[in-house]
Amino acid sequence: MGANEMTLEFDSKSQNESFARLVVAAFTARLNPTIEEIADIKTAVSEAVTNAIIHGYGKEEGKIQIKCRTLDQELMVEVIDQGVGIEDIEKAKEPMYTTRPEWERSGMGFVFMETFMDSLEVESQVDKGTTIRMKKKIGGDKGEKRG
Amino acid sequence: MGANEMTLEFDSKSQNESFARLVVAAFTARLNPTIEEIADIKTAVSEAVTNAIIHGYGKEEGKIQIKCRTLDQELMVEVIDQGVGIEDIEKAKEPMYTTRPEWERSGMGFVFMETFMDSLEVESQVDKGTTIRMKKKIGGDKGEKRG
Amino acid sequence: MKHLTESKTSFQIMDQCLVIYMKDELDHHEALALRERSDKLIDKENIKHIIFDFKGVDFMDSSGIGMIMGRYKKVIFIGGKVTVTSVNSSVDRIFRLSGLYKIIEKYNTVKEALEAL
Amino acid sequence: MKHLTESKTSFQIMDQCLVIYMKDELDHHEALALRERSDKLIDKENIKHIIFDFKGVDFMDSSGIGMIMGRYKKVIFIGGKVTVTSVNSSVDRIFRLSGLYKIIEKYNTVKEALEAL
Ligand SMILES: Nc1ncnc2c1ncn2[C@@H]1O[C@H](COP(=O)(O)OP(=O)(O)O)[C@@H](O)[C@H]1O
Ligand SMILES: Nc1ncnc2c1ncn2[C@@H]1O[C@H](COP(=O)(O)OP(=O)(O)O)[C@@H](O)[C@H]1O
Repeated sequence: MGANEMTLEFDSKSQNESFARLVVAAFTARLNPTIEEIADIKTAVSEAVTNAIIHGYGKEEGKIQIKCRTLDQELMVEVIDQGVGIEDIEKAKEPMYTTRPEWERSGMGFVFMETFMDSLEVESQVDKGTTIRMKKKIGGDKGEKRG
Repeated sequence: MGANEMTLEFDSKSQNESFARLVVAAFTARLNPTIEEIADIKTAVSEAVTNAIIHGYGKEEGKIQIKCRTLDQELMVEVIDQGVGIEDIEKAKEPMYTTRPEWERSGMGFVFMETFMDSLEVESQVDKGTTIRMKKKIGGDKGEKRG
Repeated sequence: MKHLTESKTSFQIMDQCLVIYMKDELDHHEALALRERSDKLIDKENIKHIIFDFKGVDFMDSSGIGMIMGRYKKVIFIGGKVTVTSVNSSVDRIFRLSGLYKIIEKYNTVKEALEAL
Repeated sequence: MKHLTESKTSFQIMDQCLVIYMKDELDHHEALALRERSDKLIDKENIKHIIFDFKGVDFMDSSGIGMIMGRYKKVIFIGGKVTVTSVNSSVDRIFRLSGLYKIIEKYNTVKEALEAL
């Protein structure tokens, strides 16, 4: 199947979290994902988008971009903010690590992104913003069918 | 309810028509539309997106942008292409007028957009592209509740 | 996508009548696929009448109108009829606005449409 | 949105036990609303035990974990218990990965959870 791309840009409001998940899930639909694969993708996107809203922008409001690309049976998703950025990426990825315990964050966001997707890359610069890049093959055992 | 905005950009492939409708419908969900209002919006968006794909870009492939904005109980949608443009906009809007009878076009696209939305504006320049701007109030009789 | 599309719509042929049971959303993308598949059958099976069943369809836009008109033009010359069945209210509205009921008939069920041929 | 959120979740209080019947998708947005509403009840009604019923929930992310841990911290000091019920497989996976089952218990139904208090 040929490449297909989309970019979504939306306001960093918490009410848009479910909208963002749904858009990525709908875009992935043509790869014929299983219900479990869709759940994985929705969780990972939800974590990244929530982080952009609460950590990236916090009390400010900004724009969040989601770029998606499907090629053969692979989905690539990028979640991009121009927020405060992450100082220590390795530390941020540790399970249970959160800079916002007072907001009842569990520190499990990056763990879920890594667990539910095949790969996770984090690019971030303090005061510039953060880009989360995730990939996932859909239908691992249907791999031979790709062309 | 405060303003909320999103922009979607995607490839002009016919398989993305249903995706585009769904995204606009999902974005409108927080205005609590009736099933009929959602059907109206999906039809209008489908007409505009299909036109961008087949008339705007034709055999070429390009990018289509959809901009949405909700404010109070009103939805504004723009569907934008950088395709061939429309020479005579008034003629194009006439019922049953189509430049592509050989593709089994019915020439009813603009009629449906006008019928199903509250307002329709068409901006177009030959060889530059076309912008379709549509607005619709959601929940006409709930109007008093807006604030 | 072609595989998906084909598995969604089912076809039934009785005498010279083709019944097309459509599914989900009839937009330009689906209309293209449906046009191709039904025209093959119309030619090969020498079809005269066509019944479009909308039971499974919850969305249609003007591309659906064009697709139905296109099939109408194919069979009208041999004295065929085109009918639509199980049309829900939003699809019905599209048909009414487009004036299509001037040339095609509407029945509640495929059975009624078959009896009326 | 607040109205919508509130009408989706329902609450039931028996003795000092609060049962929260959640709906749809438990993400950060919903967790914020749920936190506010349940904490009011916990304080006002002198709640000791909390049962989160997931029957109507088809999605949860790490914000749900944080919200449940937050309520756990509120009742643990007065010897309360937090349990979850009717957890589907995808929510269950999130609980297992987060290690939450070390501090909360899972039951099939609210009835079973109430009996085990
Ligand atoms: N987009 C972002 N912008 C700024 N900081 C971020 C972003 N995403 C994550 N972080 C930082 O990484 C930490 C860990 O993130 P995560 O594992 O998702 O846990 P949580 O969101 O529960 O804190 C956050 O507490 C925050 O400090
Ligand atoms: N985005 C566009 N770019 C270029 N031409 C367009 C565009 N949208 C509409 N048109 C022109 O306007 C005509 C009428 O459009 P419409 O009422 O939707 O009918 P149809 O799509 O069935 O032809 C089209 O046949 C085409 O010539």
